[in-house]
Amino acid sequence: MTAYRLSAGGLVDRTNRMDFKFDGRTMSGLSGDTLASALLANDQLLVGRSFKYHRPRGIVTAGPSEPNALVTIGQGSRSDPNTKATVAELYAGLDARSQNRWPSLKHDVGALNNLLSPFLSAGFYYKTFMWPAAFWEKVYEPIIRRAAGLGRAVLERDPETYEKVWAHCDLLVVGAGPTGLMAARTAGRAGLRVILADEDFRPGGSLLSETVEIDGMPAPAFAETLLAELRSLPNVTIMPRTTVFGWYDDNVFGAVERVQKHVAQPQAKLPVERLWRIVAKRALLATGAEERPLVFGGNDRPGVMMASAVSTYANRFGVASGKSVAIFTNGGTGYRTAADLAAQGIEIAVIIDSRADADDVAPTGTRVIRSGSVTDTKGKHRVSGIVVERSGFEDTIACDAVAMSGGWNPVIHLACQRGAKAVWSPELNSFLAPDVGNGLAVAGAAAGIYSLAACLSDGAGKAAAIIADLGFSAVSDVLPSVSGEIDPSFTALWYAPGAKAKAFVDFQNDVHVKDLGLALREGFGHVEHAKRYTTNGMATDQGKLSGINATGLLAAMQGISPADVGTTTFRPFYTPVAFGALAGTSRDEHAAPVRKSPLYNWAQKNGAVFVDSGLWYRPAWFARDGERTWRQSTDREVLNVRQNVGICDVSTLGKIEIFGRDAAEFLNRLYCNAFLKLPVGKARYGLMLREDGMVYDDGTTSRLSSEHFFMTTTTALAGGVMSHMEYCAQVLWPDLKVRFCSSTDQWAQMAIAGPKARHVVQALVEDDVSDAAFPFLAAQAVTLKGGLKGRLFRISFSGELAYELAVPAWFGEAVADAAMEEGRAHGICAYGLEALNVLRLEKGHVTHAEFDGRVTPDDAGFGRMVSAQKSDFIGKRLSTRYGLTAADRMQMVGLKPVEADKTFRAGAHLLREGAKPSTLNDQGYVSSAGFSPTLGHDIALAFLKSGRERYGERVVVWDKLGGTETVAEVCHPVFVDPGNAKLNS
Amino acid sequence: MSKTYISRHPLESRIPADPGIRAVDHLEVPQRVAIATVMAAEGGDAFVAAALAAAGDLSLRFVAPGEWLALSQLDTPEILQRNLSLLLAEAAHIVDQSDGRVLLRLSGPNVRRILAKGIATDLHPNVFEVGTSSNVLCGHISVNLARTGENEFEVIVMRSFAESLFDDLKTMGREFDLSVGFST
Amino acid sequence: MASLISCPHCGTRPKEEFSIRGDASVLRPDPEASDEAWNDYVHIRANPRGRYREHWQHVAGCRRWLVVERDTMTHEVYSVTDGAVAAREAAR
Amino acid sequence: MRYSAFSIVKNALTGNVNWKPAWRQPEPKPFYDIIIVGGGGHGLATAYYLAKEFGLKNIAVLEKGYLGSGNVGRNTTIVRSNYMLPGNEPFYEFSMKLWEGMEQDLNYNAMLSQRGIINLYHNDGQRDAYIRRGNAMWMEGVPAELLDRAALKKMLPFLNFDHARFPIMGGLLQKRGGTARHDAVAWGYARAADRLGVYLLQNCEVTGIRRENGVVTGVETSRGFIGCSKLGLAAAGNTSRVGQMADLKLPIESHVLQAFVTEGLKPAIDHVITYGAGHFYISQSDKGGLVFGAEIDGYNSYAQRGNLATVEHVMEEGVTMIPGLSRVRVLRSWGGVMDMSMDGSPIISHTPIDNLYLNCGWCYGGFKATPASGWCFAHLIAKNESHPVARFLRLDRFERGYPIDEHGAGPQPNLH
Repeated sequence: MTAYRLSAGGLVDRTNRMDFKFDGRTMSGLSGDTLASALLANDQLLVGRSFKYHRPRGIVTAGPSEPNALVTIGQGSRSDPNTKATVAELYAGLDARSQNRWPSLKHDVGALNNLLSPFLSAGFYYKTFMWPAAFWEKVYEPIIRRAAGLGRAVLERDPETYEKVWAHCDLLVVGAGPTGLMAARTAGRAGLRVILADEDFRPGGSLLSETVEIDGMPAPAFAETLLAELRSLPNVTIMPRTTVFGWYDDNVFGAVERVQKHVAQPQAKLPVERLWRIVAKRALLATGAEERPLVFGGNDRPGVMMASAVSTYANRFGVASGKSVAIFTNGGTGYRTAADLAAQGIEIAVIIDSRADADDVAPTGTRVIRSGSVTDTKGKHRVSGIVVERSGFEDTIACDAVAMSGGWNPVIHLACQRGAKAVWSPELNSFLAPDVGNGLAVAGAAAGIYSLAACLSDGAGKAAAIIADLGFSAVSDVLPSVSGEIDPSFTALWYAPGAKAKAFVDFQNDVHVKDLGLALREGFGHVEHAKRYTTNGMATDQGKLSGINATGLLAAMQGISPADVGTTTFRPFYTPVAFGALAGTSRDEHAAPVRKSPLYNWAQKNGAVFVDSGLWYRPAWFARDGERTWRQSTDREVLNVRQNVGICDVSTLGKIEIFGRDAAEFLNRLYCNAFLKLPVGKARYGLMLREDGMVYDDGTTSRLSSEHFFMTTTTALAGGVMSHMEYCAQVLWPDLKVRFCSSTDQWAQMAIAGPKARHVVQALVEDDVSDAAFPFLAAQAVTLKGGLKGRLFRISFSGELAYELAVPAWFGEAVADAAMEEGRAHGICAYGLEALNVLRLEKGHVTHAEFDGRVTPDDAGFGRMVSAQKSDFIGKRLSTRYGLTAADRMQMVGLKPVEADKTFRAGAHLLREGAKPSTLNDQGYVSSAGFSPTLGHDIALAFLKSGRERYGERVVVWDKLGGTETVAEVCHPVFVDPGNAKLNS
Repeated sequence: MSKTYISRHPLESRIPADPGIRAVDHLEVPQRVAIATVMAAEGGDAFVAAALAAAGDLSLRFVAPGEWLALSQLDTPEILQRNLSLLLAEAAHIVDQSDGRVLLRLSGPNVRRILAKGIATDLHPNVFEVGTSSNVLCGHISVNLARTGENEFEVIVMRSFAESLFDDLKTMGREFDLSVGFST
Repeated sequence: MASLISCPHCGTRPKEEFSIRGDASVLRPDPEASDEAWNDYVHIRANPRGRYREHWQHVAGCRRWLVVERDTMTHEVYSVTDGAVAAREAAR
Repeated sequence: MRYSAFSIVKNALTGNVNWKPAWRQPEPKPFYDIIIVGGGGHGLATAYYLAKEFGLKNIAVLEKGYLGSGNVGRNTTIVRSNYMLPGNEPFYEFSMKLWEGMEQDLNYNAMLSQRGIINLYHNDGQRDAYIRRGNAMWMEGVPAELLDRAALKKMLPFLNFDHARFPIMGGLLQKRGGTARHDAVAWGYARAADRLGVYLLQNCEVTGIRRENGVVTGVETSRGFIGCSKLGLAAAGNTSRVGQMADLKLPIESHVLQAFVTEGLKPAIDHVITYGAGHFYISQSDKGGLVFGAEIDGYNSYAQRGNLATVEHVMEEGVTMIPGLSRVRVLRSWGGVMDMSMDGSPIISHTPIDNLYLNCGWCYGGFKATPASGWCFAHLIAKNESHPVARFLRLDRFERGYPIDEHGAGPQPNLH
């Protein structure tokens, strides 16, 4: 027994015991504990294994920089790997397991790596595993890969929920320690909208671990007083358990709130974690400082901890880290810990001070070794003693814990995330935050101010400056008085001399001093090279503890200043954030919104099988009893449309109402074909190009009155075309008198197609729809029987006699029902996208399978449609480029199999008969293919080099991916009704 | 043959006929609102804005410079369209959107906390004042948001997105036991 | 810049409400301009590090195209102008 | 010093204190026959192949920061040759073959891991496009397989088969695709080039390109003027800035692409997987971190950092593709500056200036191209003619109307 719970003290609730499990063993902790403090209270020093050498490791810190005490919490789909025990809030029933060990934490086979460590020095991967050549891929790499990682991700569906929220404030204070609390109070009293965020479950920061008195109160009580006032202010929001992880452009901060990570059974109506996007006019970093480890021989033995952590465990959690604690320090903090231990009655084995002339006062009777160095530690799974050297004399001193203090680093992470580099302060022996403008200020220990009294004053002062800057007036304030402070200043010590064992810099990744030396020797001395070569700072703590020492060591080894070495780049996330929290509710079926057509219910009633099409769900086919495959349904639907009549939902096409004196001119510039003279009451097929001359989209546009047009776009590009038109109208031609808006959602639109379509349409509308009164491409407002107003268009994608009827969306279902009813006598059927695709394929009509963004109008056979008369339209000039008019371009053709029972599919490539497959011999590809029930064999549209000259030629449809080769005849791409007799009937 | 077609509210399948107990935070869906897009013709922005503002029986929602949604809870779409045409004549283009939009009304003490889960705009009472309206993104869906009372907001969404938005709002309100129902 | 854009019509909005098209300083040439002028317009970009004018559309808001003048290194925004206003100015 | 089993053992037993620097830190000479601007993967590979394959000497690589400080050290390490268009596929397959022999060639282990890359498809249109692509690969002799849903389910059971907004229907597999250790590629080429006498000049920023009578005579640098007979630019991310020094008009925009890594995890994802209903892609590194990314932020930027909105979008796609990622914690995000070209394909080309050569426009796919880019650029510089597999990657293809547009998105860089 070494570590233990003190009999009294701390901010834990001794009346509320909580049982939890570690590696299957039941242990007991208290409400207010972290998992780490509870483990220590149970004398569990060994908590993990390091990454490379699998060395036994214990708790080092009491906070988010913990490199060693990583555990998996929870079971099955609720397990969280790599959770830091030092920040995990204890709850009854918590189930934690150690990681990266097999078969057990105590007996780990992987520890053999430790014996091989001479071969596993920095960069060893790159020099080795190359012989014999074939072995890397087959033998070495799989072994290395299997050794990867720490915790295990189960990759099962997470049963819990997450959400995201936006918040706005005048001032965001990051950190609710002494500085942050004072800043929030000052700003809150002045009436600013303040958000005070703190990563701990209990706000107060270092005040929770302090033994000084403030305004005559113990520090934690003082914190509670400030918090009580803040809670009473409606303009102040306190957010505990909230880590601000990133600082983004325009003072937007990302923060994650652990809403229910500390409960065994989360409530279903609340998320477990919540992502906050905080838009802050100003922000104040009051993130405090991080204690710096000392780099000495054997410094990774379980029981070696940060001095401040030893103090925190004693003062805040009422836990002694050992019965006899040795302290190794280069500054005042070691003496503070000594005082804390003495106050709790814990034995201090020795204080080793690296400095010769320090005048810090040790507790009475404590042995102090000045100018001393720890060169090694004793013990196996926990420390049992230290080897101390002073002026060439060596001494072994028994102890069961070591508190180390290498000084302090301001926590400046957020301030350095947007490109500005940390600035070295020779006075403070630390990197300080750069000046990043007035959006973000830094205060207190985060600004290198280590005296508590000064922090309280700095927090209030910096807040006052922000208050004035934002035009508020500060309420005058009396600063609290502090008694009993210890001066935490220190002298830099990058490396404790005389190490007799590996002296670790990065604990988790097992980077020790010699690795950095090797990196330097091999030319990897740049701080980024050294990081990448040795992996120093790349572990889950991202170098919070190791970065500064690596910089210091690289500087010392080269005899230069740490300023000349610099730091590696600080990047989000300050501490790791779960995918789930960053994704929020936008996942699974809710990854994107669903758009539903007004005819969705109608389709569903009629047996539709839906397929997603962009954000929409559209009917793919309408299964009837006895049909077992989509092909059966589709073939029936196609034949029925060709022979009788069918009805299809086309509501998802983009619809745009265009008005204005210059509407026609606008369209004329937008489309490559002419629109100026489109008569009122007529629709026209239009082809829109990109400015580079390639086809962008197609559709029909109808002239409903002289200054009112109605455009349809494809479903896929409805949004894109709208944006393109807005760009043209607003940016390119702002002086054209044209206005437009989308009416896609206003109309339910149905295509009624087939030789008997007219009977159905005439039964629905009052107006005369005969060919004479309403010929092909007629377009006008109509009145349905009963008075409902709609629009009717005589356009056809299927190639049949066809109408598109549009009615106000809420009436869509009823009208479609009526159409089915009226059509029953004519054999009407509903048809879906699959049938529509076959119908258009038979007719040689194109879709985005053909218009894939690399196709010119001429490639697709629309060359003559492009107006030569118009002086300008989008895409005109660049469509004349050499490569876009070259004779060997691929042109759209039809294909039919030479043997009628042979099939082919889209994506196959084309070869000349007898030609060897090669990129050079590649003649083109199939863009769309399918079985034509009308013709009784497969047909395809394809793009073939100089294709229009090659009708009648045989080509090989080469589908190596599918293992087929089919001989096909090149033909005209219109397979059905090339004379348009049906269309015009 | 003459027919009377029945119109269906796009959220019919989502909202129970029996609304149950109304919570303090409530999502109310009016059955039918006449909505039209009004686009001022070139140069007519100021005139149209003034004319619309003067027409007392309309609710106006800002969409873009020279573009608004005009709402009427009383008139039919046809009457709204006719009234707007009479009012604005050549000065504006009017497009009926009554079938293309769905209006939802959120109210209650936690309404801002609910909306903040989807909307980035600062909805603080002093910032987003009563009468303010604007198109905003709610989650992944673009909507028109208006503050219509102390703790009341109206959201207008495109018909095809209505179910998705409705589901999203319910999820956003789950924490506060948000209740839903058609207007009675 | 890239977190928030102050739309001149709608106020400050998050990046999610916008789509981005590219360089706003290139002007569509006269139909009769040279091939080179047209190729430059469609394909050639100055791509400065520093001050830059870029077209953003407030797609989830007013749907206006905006010219966002900003710094491509610091991401600071200098101004946001309605695209039509900027186009008329440029044409002058 | 050559790395061998013998040298490893010998050094291990002597405390690893006798390893020699991987490359020299030389002072610049006043003149080189060839100067390559950019000490990233492409520039270093170019120098290496110039020396090794084309027997040239007196070459320098100028790097403004440290070697490999650009995108070669900040990408998601994916190696593949699964392209569709004839302008691209032969080039990337040439690259793939060079990857496969790289370790032995360089005597440096870049840890190529051919674990297979799978591109998921979610609808018929995507499937057809992948069939077209897979067949284009086979045309070039590159094996590809189309997996259906059942095969995929067996191989990647953790994908979201039951609750995906856009159902996963299948995938296109290239088994030879995979990953490599990105930094090591730069270091391997640097070390090998150095051994062949190439001068690697770090902290040597080019500030001007000196021209006389229409040809380049040398470069002004932060370490003084350095003359040359031929100048090759391989400064992706900063191409426009360097190109401007020679008044080049370039079809390039710089965009930021973010990448991410999770905490180290035991092996969980064995392939490189790309999401078809978005841009998400993921693989697991040999250290255990899941390395992933998705689309570019969308705005022009030279800052090597991105924005939260994109981060969230990437995570949404990730969790939707693999629901079990939900509780995995993301450790770090970073940004690289992409040379986005007008058609999404790269440029290895002559320029209007006779002795100035250009290598740029890698968009977000430059890493996999590193060896072939180096080889082909070296070929162009050494022989003054394009390597056959890179002959379509010309700078003038835009004005001539021969874009190589894999996505069919047209001349708007942020759509590629």
